[in-house]
Amino acid sequence: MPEFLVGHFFYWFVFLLMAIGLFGIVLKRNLIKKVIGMSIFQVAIILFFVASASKWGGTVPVLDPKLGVSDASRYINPLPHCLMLTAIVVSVATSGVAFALIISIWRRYKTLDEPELLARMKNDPD
Amino acid sequence: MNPAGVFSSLIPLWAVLVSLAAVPLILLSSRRPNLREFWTLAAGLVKFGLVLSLLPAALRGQTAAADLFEVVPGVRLALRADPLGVFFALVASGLWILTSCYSIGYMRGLKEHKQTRYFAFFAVCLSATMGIAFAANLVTFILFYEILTIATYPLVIHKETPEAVRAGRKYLAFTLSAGVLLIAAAVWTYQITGGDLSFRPGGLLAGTDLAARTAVPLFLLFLGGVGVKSSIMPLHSWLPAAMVAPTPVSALLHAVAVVKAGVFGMIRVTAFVFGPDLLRRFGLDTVLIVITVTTILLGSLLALRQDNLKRRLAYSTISHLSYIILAAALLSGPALVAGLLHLAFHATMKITLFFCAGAIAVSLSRENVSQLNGVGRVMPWTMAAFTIGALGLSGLPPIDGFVSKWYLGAAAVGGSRPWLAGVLVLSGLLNAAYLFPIVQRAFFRRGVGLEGRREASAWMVVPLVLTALLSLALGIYPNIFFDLARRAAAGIFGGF
Amino acid sequence: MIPTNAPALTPLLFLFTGLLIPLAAFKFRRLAYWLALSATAAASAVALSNIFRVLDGRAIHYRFGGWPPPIGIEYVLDPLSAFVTSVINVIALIVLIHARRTVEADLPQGKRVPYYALVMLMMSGFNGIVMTGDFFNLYVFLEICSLALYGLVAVGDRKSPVAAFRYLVLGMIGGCFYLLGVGFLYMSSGSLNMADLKAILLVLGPRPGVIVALAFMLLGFGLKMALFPLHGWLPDAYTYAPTATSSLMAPIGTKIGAYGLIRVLFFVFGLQFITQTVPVATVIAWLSAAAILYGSIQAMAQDEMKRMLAFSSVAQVGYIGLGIGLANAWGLVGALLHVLNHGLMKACLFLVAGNFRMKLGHSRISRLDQEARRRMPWTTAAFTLAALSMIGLPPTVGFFSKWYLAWGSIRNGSWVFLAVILVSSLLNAVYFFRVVERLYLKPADRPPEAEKSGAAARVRSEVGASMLVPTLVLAAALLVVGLLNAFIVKGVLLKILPPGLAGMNP
Amino acid sequence: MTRNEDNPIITLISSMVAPFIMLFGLYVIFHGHYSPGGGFQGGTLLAASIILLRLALGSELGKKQFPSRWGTPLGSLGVLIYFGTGLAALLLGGTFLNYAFLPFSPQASHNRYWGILSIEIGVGLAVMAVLVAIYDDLLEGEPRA
Repeated sequence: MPEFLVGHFFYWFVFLLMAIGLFGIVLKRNLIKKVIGMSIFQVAIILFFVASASKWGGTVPVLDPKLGVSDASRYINPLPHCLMLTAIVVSVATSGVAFALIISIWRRYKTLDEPELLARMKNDPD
Repeated sequence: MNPAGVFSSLIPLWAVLVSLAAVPLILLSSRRPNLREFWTLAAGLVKFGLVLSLLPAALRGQTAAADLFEVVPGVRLALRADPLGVFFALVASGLWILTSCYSIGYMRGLKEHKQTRYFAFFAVCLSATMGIAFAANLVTFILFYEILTIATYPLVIHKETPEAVRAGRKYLAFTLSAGVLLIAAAVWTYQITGGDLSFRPGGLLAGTDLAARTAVPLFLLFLGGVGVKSSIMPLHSWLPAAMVAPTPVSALLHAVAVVKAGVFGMIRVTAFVFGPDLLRRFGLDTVLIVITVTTILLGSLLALRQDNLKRRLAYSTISHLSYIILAAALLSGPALVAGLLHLAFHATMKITLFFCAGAIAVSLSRENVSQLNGVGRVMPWTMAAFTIGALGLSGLPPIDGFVSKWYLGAAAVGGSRPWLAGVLVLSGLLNAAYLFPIVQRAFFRRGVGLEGRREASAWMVVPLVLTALLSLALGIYPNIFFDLARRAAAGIFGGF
Repeated sequence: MIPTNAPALTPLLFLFTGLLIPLAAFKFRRLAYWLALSATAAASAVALSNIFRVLDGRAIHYRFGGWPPPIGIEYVLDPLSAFVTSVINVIALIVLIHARRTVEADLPQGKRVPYYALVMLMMSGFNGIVMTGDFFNLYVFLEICSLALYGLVAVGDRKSPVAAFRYLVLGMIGGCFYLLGVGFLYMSSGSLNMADLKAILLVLGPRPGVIVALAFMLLGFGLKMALFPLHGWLPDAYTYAPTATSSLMAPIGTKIGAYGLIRVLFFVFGLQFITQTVPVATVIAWLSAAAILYGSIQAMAQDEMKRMLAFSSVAQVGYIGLGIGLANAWGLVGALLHVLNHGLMKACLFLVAGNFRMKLGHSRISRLDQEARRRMPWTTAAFTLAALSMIGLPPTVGFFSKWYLAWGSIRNGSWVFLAVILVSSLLNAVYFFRVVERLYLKPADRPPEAEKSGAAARVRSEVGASMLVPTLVLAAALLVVGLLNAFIVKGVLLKILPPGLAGMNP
Repeated sequence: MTRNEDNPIITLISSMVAPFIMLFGLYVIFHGHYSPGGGFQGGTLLAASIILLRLALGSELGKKQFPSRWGTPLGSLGVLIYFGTGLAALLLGGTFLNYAFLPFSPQASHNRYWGILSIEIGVGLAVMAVLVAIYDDLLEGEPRA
């Protein structure tokens, strides 16, 4: 059991981050804080991928003349990093859209507090 | 009806399509009522002619088949004018012509609104009825069955009063639920037979080894599906409600086309899907007999209590429809012949009665039985026709109702259930009890407020006299229908 | 050129147009719409012709950048992807024809060009999702179309940014769950290529990592396709989005989730895995059954037509999910046919709602009456036909989806599902006839002034041809596709089914 | 953001640093195809330099250098460069983005080299433009700082 816990430590770390993110998304009343929660959530997954690529004794996956190309096991897997580059772009875009939405919500309802927002929406005829 | 007797022909298809083709014409000529009614009548005549042209082959036991295309893998959209189908089509299309004439008089007499919509949907209904008559398999049957359901709805709510809207909702609630059950039953059958849904004399499921726990629920699903339109007893209450529709609708659809489509479906289910053997094996025929006997007696009793003439006739219809189902449930050739005869003959008689009710409503604005005192004096033709219909429904010779009831009684006695003959006699008495007082009031009581009232227009009186004469004529000379019914029954039960 | 590049053509075409529109509109503002329309038309043509390319059952593989899979990204044109792209592109084409006037009415001048650019990006995303054979690439396209959709929703009513924000939060979570699933899958197998993974998973069997991956991926797709109980974003988004967006989203958007489910469940994990090893199919089926009932019941309570249609979409997605969850041939055929059918029906209904909004200024059911019908007889007729189809009356398409789904249920002996399917058609009847009845029978509250002056009472103010024709085309398609469904089923859908599915023969 | 004081240190330092950031961004872009770096990173650096100027000098002055209406078209253009490279490969007989088919040189390996470079340039341009556009759009309509 301890080996299981320790051996999978990065899972726990990632899940902790995800839980924090979800906590922010679900329970925080302020929309900005929700977006922060979203970012944490996305970062957790990005870290999960990056961590999955690492290994003991591996180095940066950039061609190192000293190591050559024959022994691929000396490099860590570059693929997850590439994937996460895209995921980061996605998360930037998502946050950008989220902030844009928040701004237009603010302009219309002058509040970012969710319960307050819902109350004002209810009083708002279409 | 052996496969050799099947020949390919598009006439059944045209018979279905002709009134559908009339719909756009009717809609386009909405501003010119005479032209519009011409289209209706023309379509009716052409349709009747087409059905008549199928008659000789059907009398020889041959079947005209129009295979179109596949709608569900393994099942084609197909029409087959087998003797049974031609029988039903003949009744419906023949009476449509008379009803159309009558409708013209009725709608104009009452200056009804939205007549174009009325005639258009009436034509759609007739198409659907033909489709039901000629459907070669369950999918085609369901297709037209549901079209009929929907096309009748605008006719039921024609008056657009709150009462009519309520009746329409009730009608839809019943019929759509029934459609759903029918679909379930069809899909289940499809699964059991492995993709075959063709109606087959003697039973589509006859060859399969169904267990009781499949057969009984399946039959109940079918019963629910076709039982609503044929208004067997717990499922009947939409029919009296639907009497808010204009009288020609009640006359043709709620005495002939729609309800008989349900009954016809019941015959298809019992004789062509399940088959006599299967029904007997699981005792399902007894179930059916119990239901129908209850419906016959209760329907008649309830009819006694109705003061509204059309509602009284509606309960009478409920009880008479069950005669036909009872005949089908007896699972013998003679019984089926009797049932089919009743299908045709009840149509002629009941349509007469409804026509009379409509004529009274138009010229006197009276709808209740208690208001009919002395009506016979001012509307002699109408009430004479009514009398013929009433006599026939009670089963007195020489009206055609006697013929069918006689055969039914004979079949019941000839089968193993002679007590059913007693039921028939009892219900005949009840029929007399709720119809004769009307005749008696009309002719032998003094009415008030009838001065200056006359018969309705000739558009209405002529059709109702014709249907009354037809009832009389068929009572004396029922041979064509008899032969056709024998053909149909012989296909299922073998010669007899 | 086209045959060899067929798989990549539609996503690239939309991407290209999406990029071209802002540049071209720098000078010619009006060009944006026509560029979008012609791109969609071209894509529809390509997609339809693609169907015939793969009818022999062989998939066309396309290697991006020439890299061989499993390292490179592969696009696969097989019958499933050909069918789904055809459906979404053709429906998008019809909706876009309709959209010109509603976009002009709904959006200020300055937002129209970006709007069409976003529509193109969204379509690119949809096509990419369907065509790609790579799980991570699928994620990228999923996010492309989601991002475009957030924007497309947010330009609607006053409340739309809030709806879009909620959609964004849930869509983001869905995307992340999917990505997490992909991560687990990659860690367990070392591959992201679907075909490759299929082979690997056969060897790997039900390892914990694989099961967790499947669960997360399903959660992700469920959120994106609004499968009950993950549908929370959908009603608001559909209601407050501009007409053009909701009529694109409703018929197309949810289908993508359905496609994802089918692809992952049947073509990667395989039948054995999802029915026996880890019976997720059963879970999906039960959730879908709940969705059908929940969506239908909610729809009855709605007053705003778009909102009613939104809840009805939740229910209809349930049909598709149910067909998938049945995990037999006819259930899946029903689901696939319903992808097409629901696309047609919902597009038609949303176009009708758009027509009402255009001419009456609202689409509130409680304010509809005969007056609306008198003014817009064709729109009303289209609505009625679509309503009949939603109820499932023959010969409209709705009947046949129900037929196959009911058959699939019976084959599995799942009587509960059969009952759900049948009961739901009655529920549909209740909430659609409510509207139809109003349109035809409810007397106008305020008799129009013109009524008294005779001839003028018959004033029609039907929408213009560019809006009416697409609506009617869709309505007619409901009948035509319904009658010809056996050709589609036998010609295309049966070829889609993965091998080994139970009950292939009728 | 609400305090509008000209702080000479900030103005001066950021004006001096910005060109270097930009230069470094270009370096990262142009070396992306054979060393760590590339369009994404370089584009971000370029955007950072522009946004830095906007932050430090205020929107009005900052936009002289890069008007915000350029954002979307330049972004589109950037992706179109990327897309065009891929399309060229497709039109010249390869699959989309198969650089070996590009017409830069008869040698396939050189073609890959140039192909990736053009891709990186496109991506860099797009990332820069889009990030600046996001910044500008979010600021749009704010009361002037």
